[in-house]
Amino acid sequence: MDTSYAVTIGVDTLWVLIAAFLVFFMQAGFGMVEAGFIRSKNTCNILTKNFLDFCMASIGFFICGYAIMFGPSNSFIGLKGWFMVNAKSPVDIPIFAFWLFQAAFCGAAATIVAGGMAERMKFKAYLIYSFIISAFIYPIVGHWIWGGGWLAKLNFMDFAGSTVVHTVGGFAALIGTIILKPRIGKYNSDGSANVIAGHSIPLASLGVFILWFGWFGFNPGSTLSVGDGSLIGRVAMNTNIAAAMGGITAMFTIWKMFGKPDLSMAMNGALAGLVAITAPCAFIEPWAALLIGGIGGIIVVLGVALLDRFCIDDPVGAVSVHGLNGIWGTISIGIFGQKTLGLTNNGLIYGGGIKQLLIQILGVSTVIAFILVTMGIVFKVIEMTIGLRVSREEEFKGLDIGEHGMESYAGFQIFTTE
Amino acid sequence: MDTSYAVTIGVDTLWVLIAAFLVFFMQAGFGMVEAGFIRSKNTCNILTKNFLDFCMASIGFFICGYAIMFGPSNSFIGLKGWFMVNAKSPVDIPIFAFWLFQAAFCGAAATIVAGGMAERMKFKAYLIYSFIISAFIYPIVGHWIWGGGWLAKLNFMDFAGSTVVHTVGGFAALIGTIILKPRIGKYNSDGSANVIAGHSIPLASLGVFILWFGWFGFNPGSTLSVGDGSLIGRVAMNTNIAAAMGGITAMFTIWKMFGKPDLSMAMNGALAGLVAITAPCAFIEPWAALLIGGIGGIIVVLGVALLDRFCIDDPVGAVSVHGLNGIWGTISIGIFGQKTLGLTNNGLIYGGGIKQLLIQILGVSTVIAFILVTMGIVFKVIEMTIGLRVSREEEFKGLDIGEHGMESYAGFQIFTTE
Amino acid sequence: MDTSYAVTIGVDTLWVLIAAFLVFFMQAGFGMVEAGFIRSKNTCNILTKNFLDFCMASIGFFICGYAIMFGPSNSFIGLKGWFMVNAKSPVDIPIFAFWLFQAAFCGAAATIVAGGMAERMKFKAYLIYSFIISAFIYPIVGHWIWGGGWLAKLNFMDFAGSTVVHTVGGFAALIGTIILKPRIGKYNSDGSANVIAGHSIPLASLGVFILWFGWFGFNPGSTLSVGDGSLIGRVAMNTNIAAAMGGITAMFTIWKMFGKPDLSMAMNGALAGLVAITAPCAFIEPWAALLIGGIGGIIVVLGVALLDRFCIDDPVGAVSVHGLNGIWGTISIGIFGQKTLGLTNNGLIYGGGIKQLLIQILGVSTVIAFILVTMGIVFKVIEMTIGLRVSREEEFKGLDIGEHGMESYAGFQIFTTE
Amino acid sequence: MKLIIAMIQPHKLPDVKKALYEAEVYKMTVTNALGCGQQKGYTETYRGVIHDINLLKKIRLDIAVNEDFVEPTIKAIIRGAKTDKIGDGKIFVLDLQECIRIRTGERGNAAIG
Amino acid sequence: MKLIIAMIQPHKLPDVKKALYEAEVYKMTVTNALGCGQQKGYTETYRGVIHDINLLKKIRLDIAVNEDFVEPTIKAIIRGAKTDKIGDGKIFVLDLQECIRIRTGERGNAAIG
Amino acid sequence: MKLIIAMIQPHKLPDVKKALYEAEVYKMTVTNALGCGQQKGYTETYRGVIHDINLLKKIRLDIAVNEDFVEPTIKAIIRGAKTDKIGDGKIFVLDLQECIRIRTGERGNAAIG
Ligand SMILES: Nc1ncnc2c1ncn2[C@@H]1O[C@H](COP(=O)(O)OP(=O)(O)O)[C@@H](O)[C@H]1O
Ligand SMILES: Nc1ncnc2c1ncn2[C@@H]1O[C@H](COP(=O)(O)OP(=O)(O)O)[C@@H](O)[C@H]1O
Ligand SMILES: Nc1ncnc2c1ncn2[C@@H]1O[C@H](COP(=O)(O)OP(=O)(O)O)[C@@H](O)[C@H]1O
Repeated sequence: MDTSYAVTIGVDTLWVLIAAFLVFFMQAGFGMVEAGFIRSKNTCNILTKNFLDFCMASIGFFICGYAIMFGPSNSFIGLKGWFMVNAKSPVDIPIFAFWLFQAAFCGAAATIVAGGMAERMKFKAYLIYSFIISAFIYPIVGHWIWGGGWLAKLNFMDFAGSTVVHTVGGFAALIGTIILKPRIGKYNSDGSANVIAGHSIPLASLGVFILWFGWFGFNPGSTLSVGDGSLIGRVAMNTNIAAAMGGITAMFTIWKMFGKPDLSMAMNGALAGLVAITAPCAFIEPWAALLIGGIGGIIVVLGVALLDRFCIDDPVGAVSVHGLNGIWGTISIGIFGQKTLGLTNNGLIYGGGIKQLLIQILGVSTVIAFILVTMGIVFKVIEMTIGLRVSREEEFKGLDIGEHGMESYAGFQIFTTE
Repeated sequence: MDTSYAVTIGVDTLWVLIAAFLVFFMQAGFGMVEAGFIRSKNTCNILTKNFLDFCMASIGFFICGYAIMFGPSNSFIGLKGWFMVNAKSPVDIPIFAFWLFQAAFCGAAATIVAGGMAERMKFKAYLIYSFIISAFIYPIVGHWIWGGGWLAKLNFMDFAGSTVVHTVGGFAALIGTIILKPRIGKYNSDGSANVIAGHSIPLASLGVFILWFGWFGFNPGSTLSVGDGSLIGRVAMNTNIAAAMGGITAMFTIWKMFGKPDLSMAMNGALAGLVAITAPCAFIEPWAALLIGGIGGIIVVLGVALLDRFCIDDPVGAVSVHGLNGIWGTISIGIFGQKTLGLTNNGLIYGGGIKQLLIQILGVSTVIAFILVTMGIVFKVIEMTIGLRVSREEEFKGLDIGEHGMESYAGFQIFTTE
Repeated sequence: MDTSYAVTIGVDTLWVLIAAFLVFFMQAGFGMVEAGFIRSKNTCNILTKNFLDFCMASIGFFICGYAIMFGPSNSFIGLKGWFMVNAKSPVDIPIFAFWLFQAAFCGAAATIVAGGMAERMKFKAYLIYSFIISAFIYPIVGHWIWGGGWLAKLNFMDFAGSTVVHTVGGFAALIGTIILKPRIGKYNSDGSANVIAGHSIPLASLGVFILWFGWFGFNPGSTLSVGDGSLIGRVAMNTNIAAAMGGITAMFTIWKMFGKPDLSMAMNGALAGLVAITAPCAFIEPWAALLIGGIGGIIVVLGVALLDRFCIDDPVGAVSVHGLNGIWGTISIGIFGQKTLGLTNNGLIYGGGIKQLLIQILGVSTVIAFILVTMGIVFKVIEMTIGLRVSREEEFKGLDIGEHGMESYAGFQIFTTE
Repeated sequence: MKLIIAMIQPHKLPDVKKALYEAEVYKMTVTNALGCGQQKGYTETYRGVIHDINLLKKIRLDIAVNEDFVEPTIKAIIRGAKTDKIGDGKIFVLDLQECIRIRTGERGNAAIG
Repeated sequence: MKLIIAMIQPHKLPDVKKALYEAEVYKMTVTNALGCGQQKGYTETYRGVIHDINLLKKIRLDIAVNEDFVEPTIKAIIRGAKTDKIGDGKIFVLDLQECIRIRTGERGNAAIG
Repeated sequence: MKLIIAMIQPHKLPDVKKALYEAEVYKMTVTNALGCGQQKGYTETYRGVIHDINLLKKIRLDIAVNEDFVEPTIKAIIRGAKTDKIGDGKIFVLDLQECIRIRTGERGNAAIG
């Protein structure tokens, strides 16, 4: 046959779909990390939450999430395309492919919270929360930044979602865990913290690799088109460098501070680097990625220590990884970003002044404020109605038996003396 | 250099290969799910079966499977291209890429059975079975439906294999487990069932995510070409929606029926949704995917209960997930399918009448009959020759030690009091 | 809009990036296999090594690795493009994408060693080693073969790295484990070996599937372009056939020799087949892949037995899998390779005489010599400075507690009586 | 009072519990253990090395009873655990000087049940 | 000398250890066990089958002490383990005929501590 | 008859078993336990929190023997387990009133071996 050529839109769809598959797979990564970092007696519970919040997110984002996020109308909220009925795709690629990519992002934002509120939150309460955040809260923020909303109009930049996904998830986790209070036995009366060790480092390690792997869909996929490959190449390399550097700096920081190279922290560091690079990945040079990731790795270690100082119990480090580094990544655009790579103004060090920096700060702070208020209300209402936290007895026995009537590791002899 | 353009066939091959890789990866998913849902003392055994049936399938499908499935000649069986020697590809993409995609499917059909017959089937017997099904049985059915056989000629539709892969695997598992009899201690003399809890929920949960991930190759990849991306986009979205809805309905069904949200069932529900959507995914609207998946989730819960009623011991739910939902998915085309999306007749609700529905029912029933008979004979012959089931002592001690002389979790203290 | 067509370079970049992601993911596979095959008390340690060597490799390959491997200049070593500053890509695809693909390969070579030296090597020592091999040693060999160095000029062929990656890693592991000495209790005074069973077969099995999955990026991706898909199709199919056959032959060999089908060996066999097919995958017919993989599966079993004979303690079989089969795969080109598939001379059985065979042997032997000498020095120097091996007490207690102050499975009751 | 310790085959635990219930012995503590005795073990092979396992999985029962319950308890354990195969296990009887129920502080016979 | 065996609720172990330290009892051996007693268990449901669990997680303490430490030890255990809920557990006291410290070969009272 | 209970270092189990075999003691029950004694533990650090571990892995042996085997058994255990380091463990000897072999119903000295 005589050669026929592939149409651009087909190749772009192919690319976005593969990226969407990878982002979906991150859900498994979140599940394994969260499960690995908590006690075995609550493992089935966190996995159920993680599994169902993606299901909920898919349905919620189908029913109204997409309409709110990408539906036309005012710059605060979209209101068109309920149930995807004549919903439009803002880009060239077909609506269904675009939806899947966005739905996977929505699921990620939702599941971040599970880790921060792990080992004591009621399952019912979690189900409700997860539907609300993915059907309403997340899409609204998304609309502001990616849906042509007011922040987009201000040229606020967040390439792949440091703010949209990670800051949202991280600060929802923060307000959630504050309202929920620490796990029994985590802090002593004198405010000092106790170790509540994760039950499976291998699970956690696998999870981090899966997340890193999925991030190659998360960031490069956000180009939404292949073009001549130069942009997706840059984004992919920057993503990898930031992650690697984050892992290294986090390990050395904790090593210096506490005398041992703690894998759980090194892994958090890589995730921190990934979160931080998510916003700027397209607008910077690799050496900047090295810096951004490296700083991210330090931030996460200090963040975890800081939270313990304030007796805020975040079992998996969700707040430090996603919350704090979401901020850092968003701001870093204002410092290392380049006009030639698609920004409207150069970053600080390229002589672009503090203009972009201020826009970034403005954007991320409003989002944080919005999340703390709205999610604070959501959690409070849930607490006052069906209740947010399981009983003391159930917390001792473990949520697996209490909430699901089953064990995660039937037959295994496990000490539960915490 | 002056721009050169990518040829369609190259891009399509790229797509089909990536899909093939994802489908291959499902093998890991099956392994983890099956292992997680059984007792630790038989884990190494099921993983060995799962690992080797893919090896066997690859070789078997290379030697004669492909020739039988896609070789020209009569409409019952193909007989050309042994050892792939001048085998032809029925589509544009190169033969080797097409082979890999098909071989991965073949492996999936084979491994479904491992779960249904877990914890008591001899390893040798399993090796022989797995070669036979992947080299002969599966390819014959495949020939009927995808190889231009008689069902294809009747316009029987099965886009990605609800019947070809899942019904085949599910009903092979059914007849197998019936012949094999239940595990010791599963049912009491009064016919009531006992719990034989899976030993690792995290493994199972990871496995389900891997399967879901792989399904994005299984269904969208079955387009075998990228085109303008609209079809693969639709298939991918429908696949995701059905899975999510299946997980949700299954969870609520079991919650209602037994008082607890059982993760193992919710996960089975998602798999049920995936199996059900496999046949219709290209021919329907997303809202239909929602329904098909949701119903699939309910079917799987009722199916598991039903089998226990009849004292048919299916440790991982293979029959309900793959068998029953394979039927449901196949039939659903006759209800929700659309002419405009590539069917020859509209489905029931689009006023196409029951024509397509009847064809679908005819197709899936003949396949079931064929499987029950052929596989029934295969298992019976194996039973009478080398034997199908391990000794009572070995079943107590566990097949890991009995068949493989090793433990799955050396050093771990595990209660084995079942 | 009127159809626009996708540019070749974009599609090729897409392909190489996806392949790079898959190769990256192999890191998780290595981690799970290595962890699964050792004792639980050293699991966190091996995972930390595995995690950090990839981080180190990424940074090392960024700082100088790439410059040494692909920088122009003499045929022994490249010396241009430090920190990737005006580094060039030797192929059409953009430099950043090419870098990521190559960096992932570099990480693989580094991590192979972790398994061979597992359960007794100091963490600090490992960190230093991993930086040196990925920043200097590996790139030099890479320069010879893929960077236009002297072996490339001799038409030495290694399509995807049987020599460059696997022989390098395997023999670095060999010299390392020899210098390190066996684990306490592995060998008796009479030279007979004891079983030190791996602690988690499921982890190992998952890891092997991940590696196999990743290999579909490793080999087919090495085409670095999609073209009309026929080459990537061939490579993918050959890769799969060799792996499957390797698994089967290894299982039957061990079964015959020791009476039981040992999954850990069957899995090593599949990896052996993958390593062996890595060099020739593009230059051979599928039937040859069947042979090459099958022989690889036998080699690995005999190799493991042989090492035990010499009291060389290789906990995960790194030397047999990567070292020996790296040699076999490299040589096999000289036997089964075809001119029509891109070689300069036909292989032995195609009447091309022993020319290519000799070149292959020359190449792989020089590389081995180079590795044994350089890495031997590296390990010796580390031993004499900061020390290579942990204390006897720490080895008993486990490196998790000794080196990292944490347990891998907190709460689980584990016998540690070895 | 006596403390009865029994080592039994793991898969006989359900039967032993049933037998004990029938003998109206409802309280016990169960531990899993490894036993070494006449019962020969099995060989494991791992990566080409053969290995004899002579520590076999057993279940240990600790049951504190009053004098008049000693024989019934022993009989019940035997009834439940006996398979006439080597490895069935042993029963050990120790003298129990004192028994205290933590919840109530009760001591002696009253605290046993 | 006496051997004191106590079965307690897992989550009370830290409190019991604290109480024992206060009573200057520093040496003990801890095992995890499953207990069956008055305390009713819970039901598990798995894949549509309901299942009663009556073997509950317990911690077993073995503490060898000299005569004069028996009562203080018992009191300390009760202080630490008591929650007044069914399931708090039991303490058993056995006569210990001999105690040897492996390291030194010391015997008797000297070897206990 | 006596019941000998020994707490030893996990990695000494093979040596102890060898020593016992040499002393013609072939039957025993092994349990894994956590011990707390003079031997100081170690500190774990996890996510920036430091944590003292004072429950260390130990192996518990239960061996029922006839009178004339008591001393040989004790000596064998010491021979196998002694490393002269703190933490080597303890041996406890209890009086065993009765011993029954489940398989045969044999009682007393005959049932021990
Ligand atoms: N003298 C002993 N001391 C401690 N435990 C014993 C003793 N004899 C037997 N056992 C326990 O009883 C189990 C079964 O004993 P074994 O000799 O194998 O069978 P049988 O009692 O039928 O001869 C052993 O595995 C061990 O756990
Ligand atoms: N007679 C006994 N023999 C052995 N263990 C016992 C006995 N009675 C109680 N136990 C242990 O003590 C635990 C608590 O006893 P239980 O009867 O449930 O509560 P309480 O002692 O407060 O009545 C049980 O789970 C069991 O482990
Ligand atoms: N009085 C005791 N009661 C119960 N177990 C004890 C007692 N003393 C020691 N042990 C056990 O013996 C182990 C070793 O004792 P330790 O005091 O650490 O060393 P040493 O006996 O050499 O002084 C402890 O970990 C504990 O398991």
